[in-house]
This record gives sequence, C-alpha cells and structure tokens, in this order.
Amino acid sequence: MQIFPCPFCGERNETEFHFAGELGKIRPDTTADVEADAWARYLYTQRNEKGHVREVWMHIPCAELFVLERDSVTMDVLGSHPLRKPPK
Amino acid sequence: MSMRRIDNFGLVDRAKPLSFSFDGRRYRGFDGDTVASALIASDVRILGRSFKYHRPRGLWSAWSDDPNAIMDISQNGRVLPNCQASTTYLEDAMSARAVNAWPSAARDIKGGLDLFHRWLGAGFYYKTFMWPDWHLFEPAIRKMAGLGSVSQDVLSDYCADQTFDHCDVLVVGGGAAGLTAARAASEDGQNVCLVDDQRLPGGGVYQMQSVDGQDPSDWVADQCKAIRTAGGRILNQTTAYGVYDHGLIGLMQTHRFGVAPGLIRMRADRVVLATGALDRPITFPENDRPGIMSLAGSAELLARYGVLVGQNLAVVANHSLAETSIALLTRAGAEITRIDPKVRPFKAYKGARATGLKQGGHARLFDAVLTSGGMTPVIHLWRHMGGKLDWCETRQAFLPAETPAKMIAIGAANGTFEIDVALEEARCAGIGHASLRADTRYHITALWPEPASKGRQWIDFQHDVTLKDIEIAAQENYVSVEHLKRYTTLGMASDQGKTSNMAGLAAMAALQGQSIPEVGTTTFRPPFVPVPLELYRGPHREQNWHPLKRLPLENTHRAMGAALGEYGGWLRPGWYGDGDPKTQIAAEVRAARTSVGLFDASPLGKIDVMGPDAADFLNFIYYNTINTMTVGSIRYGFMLTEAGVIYDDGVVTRMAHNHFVVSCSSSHVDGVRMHLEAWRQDGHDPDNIYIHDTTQHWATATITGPKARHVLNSLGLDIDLDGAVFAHMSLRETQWQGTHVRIARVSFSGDTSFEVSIRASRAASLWDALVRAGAPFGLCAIGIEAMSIMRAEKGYIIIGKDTDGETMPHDLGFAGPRIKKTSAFLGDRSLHTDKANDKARRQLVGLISENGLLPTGAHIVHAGQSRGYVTSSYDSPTLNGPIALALIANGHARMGEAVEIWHLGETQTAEICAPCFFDIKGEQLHA
Amino acid sequence: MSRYSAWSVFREGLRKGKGWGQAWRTPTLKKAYDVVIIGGGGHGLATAYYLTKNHRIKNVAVIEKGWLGGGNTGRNTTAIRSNYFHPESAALYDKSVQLYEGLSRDLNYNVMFSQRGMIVCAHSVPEMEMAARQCNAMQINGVDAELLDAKQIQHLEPALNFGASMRYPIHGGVLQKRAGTGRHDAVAWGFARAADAAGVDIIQNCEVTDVIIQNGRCTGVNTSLGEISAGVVGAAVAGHSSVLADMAGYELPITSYVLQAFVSEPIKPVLNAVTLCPPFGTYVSQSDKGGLVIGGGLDRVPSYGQRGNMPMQQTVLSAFCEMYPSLAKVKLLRHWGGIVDVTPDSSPIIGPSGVEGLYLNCGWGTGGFKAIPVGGYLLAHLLATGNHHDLSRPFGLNRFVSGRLIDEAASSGIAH
Amino acid sequence: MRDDSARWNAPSSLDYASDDLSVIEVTLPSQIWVSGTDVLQIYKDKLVSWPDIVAAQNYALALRRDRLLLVGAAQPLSGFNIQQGHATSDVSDAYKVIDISGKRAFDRLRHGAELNLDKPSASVMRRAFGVDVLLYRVGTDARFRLHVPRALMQSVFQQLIS
Repeated sequence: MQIFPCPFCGERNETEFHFAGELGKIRPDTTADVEADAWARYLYTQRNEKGHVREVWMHIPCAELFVLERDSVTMDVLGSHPLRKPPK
Repeated sequence: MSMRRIDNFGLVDRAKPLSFSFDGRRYRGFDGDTVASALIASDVRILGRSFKYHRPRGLWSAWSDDPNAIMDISQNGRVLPNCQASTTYLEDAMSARAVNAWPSAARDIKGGLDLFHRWLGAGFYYKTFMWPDWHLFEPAIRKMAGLGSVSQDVLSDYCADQTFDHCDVLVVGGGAAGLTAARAASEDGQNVCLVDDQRLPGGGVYQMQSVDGQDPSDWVADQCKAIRTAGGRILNQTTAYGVYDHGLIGLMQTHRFGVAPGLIRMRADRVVLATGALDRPITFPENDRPGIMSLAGSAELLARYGVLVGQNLAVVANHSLAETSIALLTRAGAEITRIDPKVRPFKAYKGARATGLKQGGHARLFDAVLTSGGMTPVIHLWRHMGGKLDWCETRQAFLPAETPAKMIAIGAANGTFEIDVALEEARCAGIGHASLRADTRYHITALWPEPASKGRQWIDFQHDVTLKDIEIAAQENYVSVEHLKRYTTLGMASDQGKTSNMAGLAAMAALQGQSIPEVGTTTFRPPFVPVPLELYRGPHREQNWHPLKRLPLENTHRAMGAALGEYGGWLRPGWYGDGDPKTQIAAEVRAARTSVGLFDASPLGKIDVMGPDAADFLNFIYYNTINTMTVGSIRYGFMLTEAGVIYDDGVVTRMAHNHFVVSCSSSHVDGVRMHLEAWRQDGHDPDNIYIHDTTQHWATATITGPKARHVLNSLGLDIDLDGAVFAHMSLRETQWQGTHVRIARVSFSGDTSFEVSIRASRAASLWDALVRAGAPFGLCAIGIEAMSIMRAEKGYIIIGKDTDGETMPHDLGFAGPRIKKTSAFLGDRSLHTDKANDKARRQLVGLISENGLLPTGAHIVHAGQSRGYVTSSYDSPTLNGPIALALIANGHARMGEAVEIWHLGETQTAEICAPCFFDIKGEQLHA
Repeated sequence: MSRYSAWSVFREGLRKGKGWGQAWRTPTLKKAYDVVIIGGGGHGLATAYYLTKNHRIKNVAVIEKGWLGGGNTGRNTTAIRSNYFHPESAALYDKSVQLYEGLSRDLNYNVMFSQRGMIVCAHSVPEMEMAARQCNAMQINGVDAELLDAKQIQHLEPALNFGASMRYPIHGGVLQKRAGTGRHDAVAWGFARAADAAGVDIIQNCEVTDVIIQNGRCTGVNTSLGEISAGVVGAAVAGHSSVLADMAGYELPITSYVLQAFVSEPIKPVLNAVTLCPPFGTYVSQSDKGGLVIGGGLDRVPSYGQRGNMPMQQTVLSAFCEMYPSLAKVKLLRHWGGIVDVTPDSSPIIGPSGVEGLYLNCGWGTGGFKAIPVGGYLLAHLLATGNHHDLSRPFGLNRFVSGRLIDEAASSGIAH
Repeated sequence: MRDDSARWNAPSSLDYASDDLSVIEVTLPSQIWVSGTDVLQIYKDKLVSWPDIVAAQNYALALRRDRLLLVGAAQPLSGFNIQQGHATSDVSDAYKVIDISGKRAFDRLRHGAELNLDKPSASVMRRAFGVDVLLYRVGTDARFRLHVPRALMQSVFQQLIS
C-alpha cells in the first residue's frame, strides 16, 4: 500500500490514485496536418524508464491532476507538484 | 496419562484437560497445549509423512519452523486443511488427521514408495512420462501429490476482520529483546505496538532459569504490565507476515480454531525486529527419522508445555548455546549423552519407538536425538523491507547488514545471542538509538552437509530433498540457487525453507567450491508463514464486491413488483410483474408504443460543465460541434478516445451560455467525469471550466409514448408542451409543487418522450403523481429490458453492445464532423489512419431474417472468415417479428444483400437492411 | 546429450544417477556469433532452439543477465491457451498450443503440458452474448471452443460458487478443451537443454550493457563479460524491453507493470480446469503438485519492482474467495510479481526494431508464457531470413502507425 | 434475464445503535458545491478540513483546490456566475449523510480507510469503504460525519456496522 502525496490533500493511500500517463506528452496541433507516425508516437510511445520517472496522476477523490516523481524500481516517492499553472 | 509431562514445567493449565483425537485414536492434553505438544506428551512419535517418499515424520520443532506435522483438523463441524500441529492450539474435541497418509501416519500404505527412492530423485519427472503422453500419467500423479484434503463445505461466518492501523514503533516478536525494546519505547512516550505470534509472549525466555534475576514468567508479566501502563499495545497470536511497498506491514491475528483470522495493515514509523533465531538441522545419514528433533524445539516443548521428549536423550550440537537447552533438559531429569557429530561414520537408524545412532562402530538407542546445527536469525521481514545481509563467519549465519530505513533488528535476529547484551541492545533500539553489534561470546564449529558422503541425508524434510538430490542437480548444472530450488523443490515446502535453506545453500557451496555467501540466498517472499486466503476477504465481499448503485426509487420499484437486476453498475428494474419475463416485457413495449410508458432513467449521467471556456472545451471533447448550440437546445453526440474510438454517447444540453449538462451513459458516469477532469486540467485552463457531477442529486422519470404529452399535461405544469413550441431536443425548466424540475424532450425509445428530472428526495412523489396521472391513459411502468427492445427497433445503439473497441462514428453513419469539423477535437487525427479509412470496417446495419430470431453473438461469415457479428437481436413486439442490429464489414454498402450467419456450428441466412425498423421517417418522434 | 526416457531413469536409478550429464554447458563466451539473442527466458531459449532446428543456424549465443528462465518464464501462472477472438491472434496462439502439444517429445524434456481445459465464465445475459460472440469467433478461427451453460460448468468445476451470495452468478461460459497449464521452469530448461545440445552457447550472469550500432546497423552487443559481435541480434527481454530500446535508440509503445501471482499450499485435487471469471479479473488452476495457482490483473502502478503488493492481493484473493468459497480456508504459501510489457492493444510486438539487424520479440503483456514456442519460432524465422513469417506480420511495430491494432479487449465490447 | 431482487437487500434505514457504536442519518438543510479559483479564500472562516471539528450549523467543507461544499446555506441558482467566476450546483440530494459516534467509531472507520488524526489534510474528501466520501468531525472529537454518494450509502453503511 504505497503512499502518494496529493499536492492539495497531502499523503494518501495509493488506492485513491489513478495513473494518467507519462509527463510530457504534447498533443499535436490537429488543425494542421499531423504525420501518421508523429500521431502514433503521441498516442502510443512510452519512455517507460527504469528508475526516476515523472508521471501524471489523478487523486480521484479531489480530482487533482498532478506530477508525481518516483522511482519505478524501489517505488520511492521523490516528489509531487500540481500539473496546473499557478492560479491567476 | 501424559507419559512425558513434567511437573513444575510449562505454562499449560493442568486444571483444564482437553480431549482430542489423532488419526482416529483418542488423546488428552491441556489448555495451552498445541496439538503437537499434546501428541508428544502422549508419546506419539509419528505425526506425519513426507511428501514424496511417505517417510514417517516426527515432530521437528515446537513452533512455525516445523515442516513435518501437517494435519487436517476438524472441530465443531469446521474442517481446516494443512494445519501445522505445532502452531495449532489444542481445543476440546478436536479431531486431527495426518495429511497425505492413509489409514494413519503410523501405518501409511504408501510407505512402501520409499523402496523406489532411487528412481524418484530430483527432477525424475522431467525425464520420463513423455511417451506416449503425459496425460496418461498425470491423473495418478495428481492424486499422489497434494497434502491435505479440503472439505467442500463453505464456512459460513469465516470472514476476516480487516483494518488499518498505525503506530510510532512496531516491535515484532515478544521475546526478551522485543519486550525490552517495547517497554523502553513506550516508557519513552512513543506509541508502541508489540506483536507476538504465540498465545503468551516471552519467546524463548521460559527456557531460561531467570531473566534479570527474575523468574521468566514474572519477568514477562512485569514487562507486559509496564508496556501497557505506558500506553503500549501488545497483540498476541499476531504474526507479522510480510512487509510491502512503503513499509506497510501485514499482521495476521489468529483466534480460536475455525475462526477466520484478522488482518491489520500496519503503518509504523519504526519497526524493531526481534524475531529471534531458528535452530537448524544437522545433515547426516537418516537424519529424518522420527525422534530426531531440534534441540531448541525440545527445550521449548519443555519450557512452554512441560513436555520432555524423553528420558534418555542424545544431544548432537556444535555451538555454545546448546548448553542452555541442555541445562533445562537436565533440570527436568533427562539423562543427556553428548555426541560429537564430527566423528564419522555417523548415522541414525530405527525410528518406531526409539532412535538409534551408530557412530564409529558403536550403536546406541535413545528416546530422542536432539540436534542443533547452529542458530539462523529470522530475517525474513528484513529482506521484505529490502535490508541487506552480511555473512558472519563467527556465527556461521547471515546477519542483517546496513539498516534499511525505518527498521532495526535486535536480539537473536541480529545475531546477538547473549541475553545481557540483547537486553541492552533492545533498550537502545526502543528509544531509537542504534547500537553497534558487540563481540559475541557465542562460538560455533562450522558443520555443513558434506557432499559425496554416504547415506541418505535429508535437507528438506517435508519435500524429501536429500543431499544426493542436490549433488545430482549440481552434476546436471542446475547450480544457481533458484535453479537448485526449483529443480529439487528444496525450500518450497510449506515451511518455506525455514529448516532447509541454509543446509541447501551450504551443500551447493561445497559442491561448487564456493563460500556460502558467494552462492547467495534465495529470495525471501511473503508470507512468512502460510496465511489463509480468507485473510484477504474482508468487507469487500458478496454484495460489497463492487457494490451496485441504488436508485432513489428502489423501494417504489420493489413495491410495484419490479424484477431488479444489474445494469451498468446499477440495480434497476428489468421489468415489472411476476409473469413470464418475455411476456411481461413484450406487454410493456406494446403499452409504451400504443399509450404511454413510465421509465426510471435516474442513472443517466448529469454532469454540469460551466465557465467561460465550457463551450469550447466541450467542442474539443465531443466529436460533434457543441459551441454552436443555442441555449435550451439539446444535441446528441459522441465522445471519442484519442484513438478515435467511441467512448461514450449521449446528449448535451445547453442550459445557459456558460453552462452545459452532459448526459452520459449510466455505466460511464465516473469514467466520463474523470475523462473531463483530466482534459480540463491538462491542456485547458482549469480556471475557466468547472465540472460538477450532479448525477446522484437527481432522479429522472421518462414518460414515453403517444400519450406522453397527455400524462405530463395532467401534472399541471406551467409550460406549453405542444410539439410545435416544445420541440424534440430541447429543454424546459419549471417548478412542480414548489420543486424545481428539468424537462428534456429527448427520446431513447423512438417515441415522443419527456425526461423529467427532480431532486432525488422528491422522486417518489413525482413518480406517484405520474402513475396517478397516467392511469386514465393506460400508463405502464416499463423496465430497461423493454426500453432496450424499443431503442433497437429504432436503431439506437448501446455503447459496448452495438459498438466495440474499434467502432468509430462513421461506422455508425455519423460521418459529418470527421470530414467537416475544422476545430480540433479528441481523436480527430485517428479518424484518418489507414485502418480508419479501410473499406472493410465493420459498420452498423440491421438484419432481417425469415428463420426467426438471430442469436446475439452469431457471426456473419464469408469464405470461412468472420465479417462481423450480431450485436442486438429481439423479437420485436411492435413489428411482430425478429429484428437485429449487426456490425458488418462494409455493411453500409451492402444493403439488401443476403449474408450467411454462423452460430455454434450451424448457419442460416439473413438480409442486410438499414438499422431502423420503427418510425423510419421520425414522425412519431417529433409529434 | 544423454536421452531422457523411462529406461534412462531406471538405469540411472540403479547406478545412483552417476550417468546424468549436464542439462546444459557453461560455455565460454566467444567473440562473435552468427546470431546473438538477448534474454535467456523462454522466448530467447526457444528462439535459439528453433534457429538450430528449423534454420540449421547453430553459431548462436543466448545472453542472460541472471539465471536462465529467471524472468517472467519462472514467475507466471503457467496457463497455455489460444482462446482468442481475432484471426491473427488465434493463428498465433494456436500455433503455440500446437507446438506445446508436441513439445515434451520434441525437446525430450517433460514440460507437463496438461490440457485440462480452460473455462471463461460469463456472469450475465450480456456476458453470455459476448461469450457466444467469442465462441463463434474461435470456431471460425479453427480453434476448439464450446459454449457451456451454468449446469455444464458446475459439472466440470463443482468447487465454483453457485451459491446465492455469489456477487456475479455464473450463467455459462466458453470452454477451450485443448487449453491447460505447463510446468513453467521445465519449458525454459527443456529449450535450454535442447538448444545447448545443438551447439548454442547459453551464457548466464552476463548483462548486456550496450547495443553496438555501426552505420545504422546493429553489429553486436557489449556485455559485462565483454564485447560480442553478431550477424543479427534478437531481443527477447520481456519486462526490460524499453530499457534495451533506450540503449539501441528505438522507441516502443510499452509500459511495464507488475503482474502478481499466488500459490497455495498443496492440497489433494479439487480443481479440474483453468477457470477465469472476468468481472473478478481472477483466474485459478491447480498445479500437478496440488497448489492452487491464482492470477489476476495488472497492478495499478507502472513498476519495475519485481514483487507483490497489498492492494492487488486484496483484489485478487478476495475475488478468489468469492469464486471458490469452500477453498477460502486453504492457505497462501507464496506470492510473487513479474514485470510485464504492456502494449496499447495487449498484443505482442514481433518484427524489426527500426534498427537494422535487430529484431524484437516483446510486448506479450500477461500472456508470454503460453506463447513461448511460437515466439521463439517466429523470432528465429525473422533472424534467419530477415523477413516476417505470415503469422508474425500483423504484429509488427508499424501497426501502431496504421491503426491496425489487434485488441482482444476491443472485440469483447469493452470500449476504452 | 434474471430477477435478482432477492439477491440484494432492500435499502434499509441508516440508523444503528449498540453500546459502543451509534450511527444516525442526518438531514442537512442544503448542500451546495461552489467552485472557483478563490472560493477557499472567500469562505476561509467557515472552512472545514481534516481533522477539524465543526461546531456551526453553517459551514464549508474544503473539497479540493477550487471547490467546497456549502452546508446549510441558502440555495443560490445553479450555474455559472460570471461576475464572481463561481460555478454553483445544488447537490443537496447527491449525498446521504450519517453521524458516527461511540467508542468504536474511529475503529470502524479505520476498517474502511487508512485514517490518521495526526496527519492533517487540506480536504475532507477521501476514499473509504471503496467509495469517495467526505469525512470530518462534528461537535466532539469522537463524532464523525460522513457524506456518501447517495447511490452507494447502503454499501458503506453495511460495511460500517458489520
């Protein structure tokens, strides 16, 4: 039972979280032409690093989407911060 | 009665005798006994049989490291398989039976198998049984294998109590070190929890004459009292069986026999490991004979249960701690003969009533032979936690090395075998100070298996792995520790290698000419002791295994005779009435088609999307164009995944310029909410979009059919329901009896329909009012089965039924946005891949058949290949005949074609048609 | 290689096993091989075996960083089946089942392929309709399948829960009789022994540290034991495919997850088939030794940590107790986790890597064990000929660009 | 097709009392979600998080970075207020609410969630008994209030008292 830190709620049990993908996927501008392989890379390719990873997770009860840094081998949590920009 | 019970020894309550049976014979023991101790007290020597050769097995040890005495035990109508006799506390009227032996452990008819041991060595089964076929041999082998038998009955209230807990300091093990550490920590003001797997804490201290100058029992009682006084907790009969990610520790609490264990998921800031050490066997010929047991185990039998394993005892030991045990046994009146295991040849013989040892030409008989090959610290949890091990040459054992975060090992678990040093170490650990491992006074002569020596020498007692097996494995190059383990099954018995791993490693090291640490250790995996699978069955069971969502109107439906069933995660009325379901459902369809039906649509999603960017956001989320909708209008649309596949369908209502309501499928609400939230926060400005899932605030009653408007009119609402004013796909808000209602003119049935939504607490009143208002028009409550037929008649899809994980909107005939929509939307680019443009895509069509109902799930076949399948199929009460929807390759271009339908080996033909069988022009819908 | 048989077991019994030779050698690494296979698990070893058997290529090394068969081959639930929906998958996995059917005799090593059948239960009317869709697909694909009702399932597997409190009552299901289980370690050992006998060098405890690429072509690997040059290189490193991809400079659509498995103490036979209850996500069989072998779904957290964790245990084992309430009193003996490669469509990737001279066999997700023979067969074909076998062509990396994914979950109506 | 009415217990009342555990259903005058970038600031004085103890009749539960639940407030119109930048929805019937007290109250709650009174949290939202709930204390340090999505309250209640 891992403990993940929601940037808003604080530390909670892993069952409250949902893995939402690796950090850094940028959606191509689909109003312009997007090459098939560029689109495929956006959709499917993963870095899938062994060790330090930066991922997007959702804390389901409060719906906060945030960046979680952790070690994918030891499962140590290295940090978390909100995905969104600071409020205006 | 008890031939081997010694007065003034042991902790059992001699005022409470208990009666039990083993292999059909009756015995007596005392409260506080284990089944094993009571049997030994009754002079029963053979308690089990080994797995493969069915060799007779006596008790090896007094607690969880015993691999031999495994029994199916029943009591009070409860039968539990594979109980370890040494850890099962005796209860009155227990009936125990040795596993894998018949008719009894003493006289097992399969005992003769041992004669064939030459041919049954390590891995023999990999080398034969191939011709003609493994299946010929397998059934017999399966019957031979296995230990206990499981009774087919289901124990009614056998469910684990599961909880979460936390403490500052968790002390594992209630021996001298553990108690001392727990006392120090709790008196230091820390929140302490001490767990010990026995009924009485104390570990091995009862074997000592005194602790800190006190009688051991008094000392234990004093420590427990002090711990409790300081606010600490002591959990008896509780085993820490595994450490998991982020330091979560699984604790199993056992109770009386037949009562399911409890699970505590413990979170501790610090863990003090005081799990002690295990006595390990000595490897010599015939060392598996009954009557040969661990020296520490025999001392524990005496100290805890007052049982002396025999009068005339041989002790074979190689280390200094043996003296404490010998002193104890001597105090109880045993005559001890010391045997030096180094003098060879040395072997055991006999076994039925006495155990013989032959050494250097001399042969002697003993009541029992007590061996001790050295102490192995119990470091399983340490390894679970990721702690490293160091080989200690002085102690001939692996010891905890660098400390993992949050865990410290003390006492014998840390190789600190001297009580005075251990107590000091424990006090330091209790208050959070690490102490350096002191020099030890313990001395041991290395004594490990000697390859190439003669005789059958057992390494794994339960699994019948002998030194010879390890030699063969090495000879065949199964030399990595894991290969050795898997090839010979060494250490894979139910004691998880507690007795066998070290000897096995040492044997392989000797064979390879390596040191023990060079060979390494196998992985220590949880659980430390076998735990009942039921430990994991807590409140999350039966109805609470993915609990269904309940309707606000459930009791109303029940009162109306609804047949409730699971539909998309909700418990909903399938139909109403007790008659034949098909007849009832057909009647509901007819009533709704000819007059008016009333349907509970409450589970439909109602997600408010609000804010300045709401329109543009939904325009991105939906395949369809949303930002052009006028206020008060409703639009049907699809949400796609980025792979272009339809994720959900439903209607969107524009409530106000900055306010939309997304009505997604009932089963998808949670998923859609998360989907919207994810895209809101990633890629959009979350300060300009807010998403409120208000689904469960609302209840929705759908009135559908030609008379729907009449019924609604009778409610006396202040809105004009005329079709020309209140058109299909639009919304009105008003009050009904002082409560706000939303009325949406949308339809899933294909008839004129109004969905009236009201806050859930007012739903029953509204429903009752509609039932009353509808009575003159022949209103009929309809369930979801009738609705499913009606929507299929109209060709309306159900996501996941009439679509699959490849279906895109253009496969359903909604091709417009794919070509025309210019702004970006989810999944847009994926609608133009090679696959998306493929002519042979499966497309939604109707099927008509002259041979009756087409089976749902039947395939359309051509030239031996599947070209699609039937997704929905009903006997249509409206059309008086079968209708079907199907996904068929290139179906849109094949209208009118006859196709071959395959179902379970039989074929028939059907004709492709448009997927709409009712009100094709939409006159009724728009009326 | 001394041949195994009932006779040899008898003979060696008489002479205390003195004649048993090494199952495989511990060879010295050579500087160059025609083919280097990275990964000494089932797939890598099978590749080596089929290179020697089908293509007469014997100058082959299999490089394993730990002990052979120590990855997912040694930590799975041993199920073997071909109950697939898509023709491409059915053809692939049924070829594997066919190879398994003759494997013990082929390798002269008893892998104990026990065809006791696999039942996929259906628990509602919609699931029964999907079961029919699945069963028909299998039959059309030429794979044996039967649609059963609840009574037939109860007859086959009486220990299943047919009681009133069962959360998902069983309506029926699909049976594949030819499916079953095998002895997982034996599959690795059998392939290793046969490949070794044909001349393949199996190098254990040798870690690949880098992939050597010259002028865009893979020409060998650097290892902890030195550099090896190779005519072609095959990678069969389930669980670490992305790590290798990173070394070689190509990209994969793979995420690594832990898949847990559980085994109980041995008990006398109580289960006949392999049974899966999809809404519980849990499947169960009983090994020849008597242990209940329990598997479930992927963990929720991407991970390279090769160990079990509690939330998934809770899910899988509580599901087991729902499915087999009378067996809830049996004790759990061990649990473990393997790292599996998960692709977007849960189908494998077999084919060119994008780097010339380097071919892939990965992405098997939770189902690699059952595909060991065919995975080796097809990678061997690619390495030997440079071209796809017809069976592997649909499974190349290019399917992610063309959108031609082969998604079993998709066909069973599960919208994503 | 199958009639499973008998497989599922009909919803019961949400009241339970024993020596050491008491559960009673609470009817709150209103529950309203208000979202906006500044809502937590605006309602700062009324804001409740974990492990706060509520004393007032009207209060605001912190749910997330930009949302709270107003309890007992007059019901404004649902929708988006462009001046304030606030989105509002009436969810008075979306949650069923129970108060849990007695010696075993916290212990029972810990059967459903990993709870720690020493670890403050900015929100009262958490997953308990498998459901996303709102949990905080009212009146005393041993009386807990639980808001549960209406459709799943039966399941949570059964697990709580079992």
